[in-house]
Amino acid sequence: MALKHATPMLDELEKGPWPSFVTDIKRMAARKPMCEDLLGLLEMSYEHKEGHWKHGGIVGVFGYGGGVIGRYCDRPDLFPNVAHFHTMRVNQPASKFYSTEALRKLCDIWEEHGSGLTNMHGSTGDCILLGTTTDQLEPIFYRLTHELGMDLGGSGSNMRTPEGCVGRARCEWSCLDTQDIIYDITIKYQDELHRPMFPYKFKFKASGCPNDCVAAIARADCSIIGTWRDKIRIDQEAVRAYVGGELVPNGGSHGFEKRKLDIQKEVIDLCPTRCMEWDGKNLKIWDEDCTRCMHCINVMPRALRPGTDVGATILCGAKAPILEGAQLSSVIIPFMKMEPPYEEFHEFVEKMWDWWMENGKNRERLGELIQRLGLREFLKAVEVQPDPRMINTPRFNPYIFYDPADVPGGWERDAKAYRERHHA
Amino acid sequence: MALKHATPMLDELEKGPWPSFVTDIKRMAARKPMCEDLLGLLEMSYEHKEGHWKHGGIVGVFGYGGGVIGRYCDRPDLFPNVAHFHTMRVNQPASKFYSTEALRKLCDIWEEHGSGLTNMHGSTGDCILLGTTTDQLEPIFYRLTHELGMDLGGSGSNMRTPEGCVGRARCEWSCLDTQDIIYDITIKYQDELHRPMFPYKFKFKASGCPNDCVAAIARADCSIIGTWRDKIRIDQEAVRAYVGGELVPNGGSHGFEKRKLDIQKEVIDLCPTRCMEWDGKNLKIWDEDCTRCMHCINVMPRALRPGTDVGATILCGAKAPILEGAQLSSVIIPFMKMEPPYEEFHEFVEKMWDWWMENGKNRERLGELIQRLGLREFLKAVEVQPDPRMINTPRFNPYIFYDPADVPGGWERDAKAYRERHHA
Amino acid sequence: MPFDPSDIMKDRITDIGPPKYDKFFPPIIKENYGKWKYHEILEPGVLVHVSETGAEVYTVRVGAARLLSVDLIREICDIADKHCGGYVRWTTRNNIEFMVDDKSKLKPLMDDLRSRGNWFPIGGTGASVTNVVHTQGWVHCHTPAIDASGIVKAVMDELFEYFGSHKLPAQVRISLACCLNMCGAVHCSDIAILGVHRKPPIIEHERVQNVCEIPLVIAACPTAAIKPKKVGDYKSVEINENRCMFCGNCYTMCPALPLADGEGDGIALWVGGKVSNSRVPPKFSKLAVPYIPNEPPRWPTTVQTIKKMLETYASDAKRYERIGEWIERIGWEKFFEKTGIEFRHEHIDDYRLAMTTWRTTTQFKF
Amino acid sequence: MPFDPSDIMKDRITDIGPPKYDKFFPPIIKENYGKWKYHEILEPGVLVHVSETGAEVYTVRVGAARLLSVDLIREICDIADKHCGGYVRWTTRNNIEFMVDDKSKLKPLMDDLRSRGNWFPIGGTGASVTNVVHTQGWVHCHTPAIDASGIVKAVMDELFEYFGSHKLPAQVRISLACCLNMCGAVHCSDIAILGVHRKPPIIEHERVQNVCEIPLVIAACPTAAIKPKKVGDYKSVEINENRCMFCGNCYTMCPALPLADGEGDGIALWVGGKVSNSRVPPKFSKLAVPYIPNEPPRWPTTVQTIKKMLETYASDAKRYERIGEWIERIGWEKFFEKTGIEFRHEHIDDYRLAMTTWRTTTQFKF
Ligand code: SRM
Ligand code: SRM
Ligand code: SRM
Ligand code: SRM
Ligand code: SF4
Ligand code: SF4
Ligand code: SF4
Ligand code: SF4
Ligand code: SF4
Ligand code: SF4
Ligand code: SF4
Ligand code: SF4
Repeated sequence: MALKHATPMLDELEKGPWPSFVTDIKRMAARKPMCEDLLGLLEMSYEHKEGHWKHGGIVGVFGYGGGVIGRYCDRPDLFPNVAHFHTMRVNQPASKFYSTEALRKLCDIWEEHGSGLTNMHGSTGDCILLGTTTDQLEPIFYRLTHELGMDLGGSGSNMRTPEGCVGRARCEWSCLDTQDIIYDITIKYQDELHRPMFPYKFKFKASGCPNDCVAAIARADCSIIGTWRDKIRIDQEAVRAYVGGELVPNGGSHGFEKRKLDIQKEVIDLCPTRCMEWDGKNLKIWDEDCTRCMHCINVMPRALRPGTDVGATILCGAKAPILEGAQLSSVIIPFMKMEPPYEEFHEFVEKMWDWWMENGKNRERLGELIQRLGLREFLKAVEVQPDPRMINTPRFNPYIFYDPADVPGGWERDAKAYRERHHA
Repeated sequence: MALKHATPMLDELEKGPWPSFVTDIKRMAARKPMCEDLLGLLEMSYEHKEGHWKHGGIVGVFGYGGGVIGRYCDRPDLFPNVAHFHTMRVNQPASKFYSTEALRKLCDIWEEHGSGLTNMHGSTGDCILLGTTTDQLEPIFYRLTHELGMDLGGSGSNMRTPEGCVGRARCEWSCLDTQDIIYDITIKYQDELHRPMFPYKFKFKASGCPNDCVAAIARADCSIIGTWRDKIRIDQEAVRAYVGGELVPNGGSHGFEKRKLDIQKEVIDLCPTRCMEWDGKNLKIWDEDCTRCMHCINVMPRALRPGTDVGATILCGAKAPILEGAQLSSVIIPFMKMEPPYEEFHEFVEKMWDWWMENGKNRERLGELIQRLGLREFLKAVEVQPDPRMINTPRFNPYIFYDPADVPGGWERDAKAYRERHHA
Repeated sequence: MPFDPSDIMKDRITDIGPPKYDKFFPPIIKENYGKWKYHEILEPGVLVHVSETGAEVYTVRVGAARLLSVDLIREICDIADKHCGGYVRWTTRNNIEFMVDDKSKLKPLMDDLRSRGNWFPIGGTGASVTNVVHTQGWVHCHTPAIDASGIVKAVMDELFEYFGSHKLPAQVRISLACCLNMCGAVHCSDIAILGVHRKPPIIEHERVQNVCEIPLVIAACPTAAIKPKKVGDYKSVEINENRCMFCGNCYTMCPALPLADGEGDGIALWVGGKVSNSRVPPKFSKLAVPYIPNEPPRWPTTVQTIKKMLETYASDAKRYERIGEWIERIGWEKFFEKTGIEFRHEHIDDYRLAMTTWRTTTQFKF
Repeated sequence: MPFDPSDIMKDRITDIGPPKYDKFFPPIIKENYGKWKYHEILEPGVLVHVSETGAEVYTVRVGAARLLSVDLIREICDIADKHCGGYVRWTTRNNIEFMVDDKSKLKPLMDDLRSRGNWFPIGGTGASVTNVVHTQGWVHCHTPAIDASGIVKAVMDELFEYFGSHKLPAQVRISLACCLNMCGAVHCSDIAILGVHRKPPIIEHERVQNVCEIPLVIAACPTAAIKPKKVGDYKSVEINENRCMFCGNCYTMCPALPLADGEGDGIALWVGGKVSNSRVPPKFSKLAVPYIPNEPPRWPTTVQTIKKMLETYASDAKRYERIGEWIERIGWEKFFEKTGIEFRHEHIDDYRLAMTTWRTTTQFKF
């Protein structure tokens, strides 16, 4: 069936082995005028090498300050069906397992009320419903909550939809119940998720181990990363099996042929702290020097496992570049046990938010505020003692804000006595 | 002989195995009232835990804007002989070789006209005459120039006294004639050394090799460090002699007993680029990967030597912390041949100074100016092409000042055409 | 009680959050939650996880465009219903994972997937190029300098062989963000594709005072390039173009300052970032290529430059070495030499932390 | 023509610079300039350099206070005349080097040096603590927070055994600067002793306008803590004490803002810097101990803390590892644990590049 707009450039994107979003949209376009116009608009963008969307106005569902991104096209004259093309962010179930039953229902709702196009998933983690009109927002919301038990995710100066890695659901290394932690945060802070109260957005992400499969350290204002405090568990026999070529190194990441693992070169020499030794029969790890980087475990998953005294390292401040340049999260709490009801963690979160809300400027992320006021102020606010694990290196500039409380007489000076000792 | 002031605290510094400056000053104090009062004043500082010198006024020799640091004591009532206690900076001969004849003459002049106390040497490199009165400055200067052929060094917003390592005079590794380079700079830029014309101080230092025995990279606005472009010279027999225990590793720096060098552990594993291999008989160096760190040469001085295609890496910008924090010098010219008459180097220096004088604010060191305006501007000024050797890593922030010359139409925008394509 | 547009508060449910995660766990996952013992990749895209109980779950990972129609999702559901007991999941990089609880179910599942044209390419595990994390581009956002989905498609077509194989020295994570806001958080990717503007904003003086809060606009500029200015009768702003580095933050705050420009905009490529703490700490990606023009529909220069970087890496790096680790070992001077990419002034940082990127040692390679 | 105070321009010689270096080279140096082939340390403080010509020069390095009287210099000249053909040199770290051109001259020279009390300790080569580079302190400067020569004497007395031996894992360079101006450029030392103030300046309102240029004073403050202020009739300044980090730059510009305070001032210790490019690039020294009070005349806490750091390093580091390399290997958390030094908020940077010092990885040791 011929579509309304010719799309010679987009058609080029139907070629090649990777699944084509163009083919997919075209399929929908046959019965969805919104999709037809979207293709036309996109083709025009390809010609102009410029996008054709305007700033979104404030649209949303009643009582929520987030969850919908308003979007209007700048050529409604040509593409009336995408004149309005708002996005709804549906809060995904933690780590994105779905029953087909739920998914199909979601599809039905969306086909009825919107474009029928989605993003599975948005970068933050939401299940994104891409393109609808203002009048459809409330009906969709109603049906989501009533029929699916689903709710909207975050946008604006809110807590954003938290997300975690697959964790204990299907990974042997997880030191955390990532799903449960994410679910707990999401539920406990529904108000913060839906109603803007912060200086800017705030993101949580949780990875079960330092491999950080959800990229928490790069993109969450508060990154929760699983770790352990005791020893790596070693199965010496399995180590020997790797060395002997009976097991495939790195779980097959580099190929599946059985080959002898060169344990010295592939493991010991790549250990960042060089805290391992292989004497030809046994592997020794000096765990007190291990920085739990995961490399050895990654390479020998059947021989090595994280310890059992598990918990999280809490790091704060990651964000994209706007304004001061991108930041990674920094260690704030080297180790915290993470067990329900997560009280210690909640207390930390609330102290952190209080400080941020009190001191943060408009559009200032937590990481930028810490930069501006100093890590010291943040630690004071969250009542955490300074620890060398928070830094890569102590300061190298001599510009120290000494605390007057530590100085005899504080900042008081006796100018007269001074000039008695030192004539001007 | 009893001295005028009791110095019970300073007397404690006459004990112990290290040579005592107190004993030394006391010896002079017997015939030099200035030294007597200096001891008294210093003892008072020890009591107060505060120094007792005031800011220096502008004192100097006629026609020079530097070379003398004025100094007045803040208790002339108690210590009249050090009421004035100016310092003269005498430009040392490059790398500080002296004939006793010259030294004795210097001592005689200084005993006659000043305190008889010196610093051998100041941190910059000068031979420092410590403590005299204003009226003695001209006579000293006259006698220095006439009797010794010596001149004052730098202070204030001048070029400062340049200095180099011992270099080819007594070191087998020197890739440069450090003395000659230092002498050349010093003589060529006498005007800049003596008469303030810069925004602030400017320092040159030259080390013959990357061991940098004059700490040029840490404390010279322009650091000249010898290096080579070809291959490390290897004497394989001598390598074997080290491995065999016939030669003492590291020239004896770690003890003199003959012992077998563990070449793998002590050399190859410590090579920062791991560009060496020892097959039990021969040492192979992949020179294209060598970063000329000197370690292997340091450890096996009888087996390895720098190459013969020698020259300098020129780095700029080192300085102490005031104001922006300390800086190390950064690579500006990866390699420059340094042979008399050093024209290429002079041209570079003059372009650098011109840019600094034109753009530098009062009390802004070159390194800070480069920080403020960007390395790009500096490179343009000195007409050097960007080179990855100038950086440890390319930028990681996306804030790029694209050059309008590279953009079709430059910064011109056609607002009307834009709004024809995009309705507001 | 269906939705009643005249009384939206009726039966209103709010703040319920997402369904509890385990509601959607397949039984094998629920039963073995926290009990997994080890895993193995059986072939590219196919994982087995073995539980302490002896149970096994087989996962088939397939690549997908992130933009999916409900039709395609329904097809995914069909497959999941047929083979996986009605469950499916998405990964953090937008791949789809089908899981079966018995080895015997694996082949039928894979055969089915392979029978459906090229919709479900199997791969993305281990030392591969997995799916490209990306953003909206011209499909939905108002600030992009480039498209997203189209570039991703063109790149993945070209690198397809690396998706379904384990031939690389280590995993390679490619991301795309269509403007400096970097929604994909591409700043820590092995290879990042970033949309950049290169012309300062147009200032629509007649509109500024109506559609923008001038003080917020001024505060938005990281380099303080924007100042208030009266233009005729209009309260507006002026921009010191020499200080503009095209970040677009002013446009975010003010629609009367459009930056997009077909001629000016394009792509910057970044390399060597990583997220995992494995071996070396997480790293930012660094600038590789300052600018490549937008070349729709298939962006050949971008695609070929990425391929060249990837293959240079593939042939030069040691096993386990991520791109950033490889470059740090050989040095940036060698990276530029080996890839043939020109080193230009744009590579030299001149923002806040610029000084920390300069080479303050004589250690470098000729 | 002796100097004529009534006519200083008569016969005036200016701008001649220093004597040409080779005028003062001993013959063995002149003859073998650029021909040296290798060297060896025969015992601590004694070097031989061998020329391609076969010639040898033996150097005896002796420690010295940097502050020397002309009497002591004359004694040095006596020794040089007797043994070294009338030549002597100083090193870049203020040691004295006596050179002889024949092995037979070595023992007489060393015997002579040793016969002169403790004035000429032999050492400072190889894996030793060599002389302490330092600055003026209370002997000459107007801005110091501490003395220089006295502390150096106390430290070297305590570490004396390490000067005349090669027992350390590598060379250890100790430096001292008596204020944040850091004239010794101590910022890249294995161990740095730094004088610090801890009270904001006194403001002598009556004097400010007479002795200072107020705009320069204001510009001098790195944290913009200083503002102009009228106090009664005086044009003066006010200081936001919360922003003061005691750098003293305002006092450099204005004598009416004294910072020195017997109770407030003291020493900060820094570790792990280096200058050479050997193995690892040059490094800045990092804060080890934020504050130790001034304890004249022998600064016992400072001396003992340095000794403790040095000996912890000596017993823990591998051969060739400079202090900074050792710390980077074991991690700062272990440095603080092993030395027993308390980690405090002062260690956490809060200046311009602070962010670059934070730990952005889960890699650390418990
Ligand atoms: C939809 C999504 C991109 C996608 O295609 O997946 C997205 C889209 C937008 N982001 Fe984002 N961001 C999205 C995840 C991110 C992420 C990634 C993450 O959350 O892990 C980041 C980087 C991490 C971070 O938060 O810093 C991100 C950093 C930004 C920024 C820069 C923020 C900063 O502090 O640097 C902006 C600009 C702003 O806030 O003004 C921004 C702004 C926007 C806006 C709202 C545009 C704007 O300027 O108002 C985009 C709306 C696009 C549209 O039309 O739908 N978006 N944004 C992602 C949200 C989907 C979801 O809910 O799952
Ligand atoms: C004498 C000497 C210290 C010594 O005991 O050896 C010295 C002494 C002074 N220096 Fe220095 N500096 C001396 C070498 C240095 C060095 C080391 C070097 O040159 O290798 C540095 C660090 C490198 C550098 O240049 O950055 C140095 C960095 C400073 C600074 C900080 C400059 C900066 O940009 O951070 C100041 C403050 C200033 O200039 O206002 C300073 C200022 C001073 C003043 C003039 C005090 C002042 O604020 O006006 C001191 C006069 C002391 C006096 O009463 O004699 N001095 N000064 C050194 C010169 C002797 C010589 O000529 O040989
Ligand atoms: C499914 C997924 C988690 C999820 O919640 O969805 C996942 C799953 C696994 N990851 Fe991951 N990782 C997943 C995203 C990530 C990410 C995040 C990202 O790419 O945005 C990272 C950090 C990337 C980075 O560093 O830039 C990540 C870094 C790792 C690493 C560290 C590799 C390294 O050497 O740096 C491992 C260990 C390994 O592969 O040896 C790992 C290992 C694993 C294991 C083997 C864990 C396990 O025992 O099950 C899983 C299969 C690996 C595989 O595919 O080869 N996973 N993994 C994600 C799949 C994404 C995809 O579709 O391609
Ligand atoms: C005499 C002197 C040069 C001068 O012009 O005066 C000198 C002379 C030599 N240095 Fe040096 N260095 C001298 C100051 C330095 C400095 C500067 C400083 O300390 O302020 C450095 C940089 C220090 C730093 O990195 O912080 C320096 C870093 C080196 C190194 C690199 C060591 C390392 O592993 O980092 C070597 C190589 C070695 O020792 O193996 C070296 C090696 C040498 C050799 C072996 C060179 C040679 O072949 O003759 C000389 C005898 C070494 C010895 O004493 O053990 N020299 N050397 C300086 C003696 C200072 C003193 O009295 O103690
Ligand atoms: S972050 Fe760790 S626990 Fe989570 S999925 Fe990745 S490897 Fe497993
Ligand atoms: S986890 Fe990392 S640091 Fe720890 S032993 Fe294994 S490789 Fe070494
Ligand atoms: S810097 Fe190099 S050439 Fe100069 S003295 Fe030191 S080791 Fe020799
Ligand atoms: S000089 Fe340094 S980098 Fe070069 S081969 Fe020797 S140890 Fe390696
Ligand atoms: S990266 Fe920029 S253009 Fe792309 S979706 Fe995010 S805000 Fe929009
Ligand atoms: S694009 Fe960025 S730098 Fe340019 S004017 Fe706007 S906010 Fe400022
Ligand atoms: S460090 Fe400070 S106090 Fe010491 S000499 Fe230099 S300027 Fe004076
Ligand atoms: S001491 Fe430094 S920080 Fe304090 S007021 Fe003076 S210049 Fe400012």
